[in-house]
Amino acid sequence: MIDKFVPDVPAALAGIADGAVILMAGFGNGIPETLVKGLVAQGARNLTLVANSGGRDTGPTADILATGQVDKLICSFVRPDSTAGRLFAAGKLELEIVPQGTLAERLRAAGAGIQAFYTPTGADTLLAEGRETRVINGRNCLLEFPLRGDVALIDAWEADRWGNLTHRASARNFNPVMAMAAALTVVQTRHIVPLGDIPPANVHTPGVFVHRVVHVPE
Amino acid sequence: MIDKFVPDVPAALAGIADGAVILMAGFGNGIPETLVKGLVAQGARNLTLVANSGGRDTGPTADILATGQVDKLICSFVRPDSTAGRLFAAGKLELEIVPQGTLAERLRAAGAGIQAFYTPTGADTLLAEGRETRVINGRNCLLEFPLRGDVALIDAWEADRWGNLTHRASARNFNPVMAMAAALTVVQTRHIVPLGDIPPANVHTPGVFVHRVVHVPE
Amino acid sequence: MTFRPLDRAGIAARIARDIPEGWFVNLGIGIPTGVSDHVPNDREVIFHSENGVIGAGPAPDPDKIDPYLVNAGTQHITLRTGGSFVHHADSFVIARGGHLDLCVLGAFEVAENGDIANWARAPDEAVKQVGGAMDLAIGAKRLWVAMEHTTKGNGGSRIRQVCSYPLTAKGVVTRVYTDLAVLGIAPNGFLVLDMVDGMTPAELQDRSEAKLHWQ
Amino acid sequence: MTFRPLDRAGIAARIARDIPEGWFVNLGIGIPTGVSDHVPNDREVIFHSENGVIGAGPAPDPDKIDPYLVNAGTQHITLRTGGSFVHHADSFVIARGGHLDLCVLGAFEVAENGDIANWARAPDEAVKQVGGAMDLAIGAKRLWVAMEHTTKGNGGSRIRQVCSYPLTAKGVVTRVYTDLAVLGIAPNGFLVLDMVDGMTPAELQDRSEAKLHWQ
Repeated sequence: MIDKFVPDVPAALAGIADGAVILMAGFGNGIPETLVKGLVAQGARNLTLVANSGGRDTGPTADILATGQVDKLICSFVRPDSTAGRLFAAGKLELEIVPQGTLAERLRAAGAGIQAFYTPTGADTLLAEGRETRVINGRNCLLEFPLRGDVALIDAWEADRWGNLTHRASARNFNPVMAMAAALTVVQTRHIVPLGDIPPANVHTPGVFVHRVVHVPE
Repeated sequence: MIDKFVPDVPAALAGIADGAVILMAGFGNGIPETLVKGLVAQGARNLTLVANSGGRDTGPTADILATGQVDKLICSFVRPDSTAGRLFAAGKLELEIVPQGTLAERLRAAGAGIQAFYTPTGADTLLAEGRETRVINGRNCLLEFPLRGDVALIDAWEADRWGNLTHRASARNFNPVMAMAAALTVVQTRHIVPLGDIPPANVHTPGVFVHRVVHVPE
Repeated sequence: MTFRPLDRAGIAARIARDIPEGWFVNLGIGIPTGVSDHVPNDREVIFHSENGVIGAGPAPDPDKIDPYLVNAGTQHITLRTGGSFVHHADSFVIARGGHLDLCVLGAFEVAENGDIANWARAPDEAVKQVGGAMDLAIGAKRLWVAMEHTTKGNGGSRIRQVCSYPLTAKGVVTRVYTDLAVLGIAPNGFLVLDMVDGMTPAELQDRSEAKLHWQ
Repeated sequence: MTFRPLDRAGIAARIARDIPEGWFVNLGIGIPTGVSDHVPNDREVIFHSENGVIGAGPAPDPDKIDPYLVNAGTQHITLRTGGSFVHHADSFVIARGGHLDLCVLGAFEVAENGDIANWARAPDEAVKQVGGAMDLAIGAKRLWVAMEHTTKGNGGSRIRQVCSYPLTAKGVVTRVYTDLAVLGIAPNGFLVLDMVDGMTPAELQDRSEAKLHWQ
């Protein structure tokens, strides 16, 4: 019997190695907060963190950045006045800023086996300096490569034992996209449901992209 | 009030011009059969038809090919013993064969504003002859370009007046992907539902991709 | 008679006037966020938010907040009847694939060729606050900019021959709404479409670094 | 003792034996389609179909056919509890993105470097029947081939030093199941993993154009 549930957060995060690339979903909500706390406790170091933003002074992103576990942050924006902004200013954090749509698309490309793609986003800007570009149908485009994670930390509303997930309202955001882009996809879910409970046409993240699920009730 | 419903099939297909690129969804089911019949009646010529396959001797694809309206067929396979196969053999139909996953991805790229992408599919095969390739991370890849339609013909199970759609079971197939890839997306739906009836988290094709909807009860 | 500049809400209201029913619209942070407040409820305009919200509605009553529903500014919102949710990659299919009838962004500067600069005031701060602006700027059918005509400090014009700040995207702006005027982008540069009451062509040109054109 | 070749169902059953619980598997048309019939119900293997079906189940009773539910061969199927539907692009995210533990395809020929030819017997017919084979061949974690060891006509071997038919993909096959043997692909070529009862190494080599290796 396939059963992707694990008993607790340490089991969910077991084996995450130093140097891993961690995809952390969420955008205002849908953040896997308990898993991020678990990663702080787990203690892996020299991590690369991929997230939509660098966060603020408190909250999951700030918390894990403050431990010094993260060497590099890949995200679409960093507030200068935030833990991430100050660590960068102090030379303690490497930053790679990626436009938000390109970030989502690079994650999807990793999940989809696309080896590279051309997008007009960011062409003719400072982000294009020193990068490969190409004019296609009269539009200047940047060549972008997939962004693959070793581990994705995912938030869900419901999960079944095959790892099928739903996400609630705008808490969906990066969750389905990051789930498909990592070698190990770990989910925290508010609710556990029996197999078959989620209507087959309304699974938001199919279990094929999910490896471990831990129940984190509200 | 936004209202994408049109009274009948001629109204749904009004304005389709000679030479148009027509995306026809479906794979065994989920084929917009009534719209295809309507396109035969409408009579636009010199069309390029994009579909998963060349069909058989009967059915929507064979029917429209048999009229001579279609100059070129872009699809993932053609049975030699079919209307499409015989028209090709007789020099009356141009063929472009695209691997099925690349076909889906090229359609999505058109919908997503991706200007080109690299995929290993088809590299090192006859389909790569004379084409641009590139080795990325040790894998030989083909450069593929978006496949945009002037018109997409779409099948749905339910539709509301904003054009939000659901598709039933495996009848989903190419429908959401082609809906996003055309300048004019025309839908035939089995059921009309009030706005708000489809749960917001379970819309399969958002109305933003849909322009006209015609009710075709079973 | 002296002219009366619009305040920020006034700019937002002026933009709202020009958005017809049925448009699918993304509003950036700053002045643009206020645009939806000025679209009457019976004119159906569908607002998109980058985090996957289609049909974003106004802020909820404080006792009706859904913690799972925010907009791209992470403010609590409601969902209109008929709205739906998609994931982030699909949300940017909408933004980048030409499916938005309109995106309204704030900006530091707009140039007469349609260049927009809205994410950094200097190259050395440039690598930090991009967000979704570059995606929206290249992807929408129409890009309107909402900003004050001149800077607060020295009164320098934001209506430029060439942008002095790092670009967000090149040649994409189709219209500019300021506190003083509405400008289109024509092949030969800025085209004045409207001015606030009491404004004269000479006074508007005086506050614009780029040459203005009249029809 | 003479050897007894497997029939097509026998090849399918032999493959099924090697698929562990929990694998996510795509089955091509031909011999592979039969593999699922030989996976016992209590061993949970999830079958994927290119047209967006995750968790494809066996054919329904004739009176319980759902016309909206077919597999990639457009045959009526059922959906297992826990199964789900995705659209075609997402379905090929699964196929091309490395999410299939296994794909089983039929083939005309396999070469000792893992090349597979399964879509055309000659270049001039080559541009017609690709379907999803090229996507599946490059995308799955493991690609197993199910085919007869030799051709029906002249008994020529399908186990080749170099494929003589147009390739589907280069260097991707990890295992070959024939009516006579199970072969792995090792750095130096075909490695015999199993043979049918009564088969001898010499007889198997005799039916193989490529050199076989034994551990």
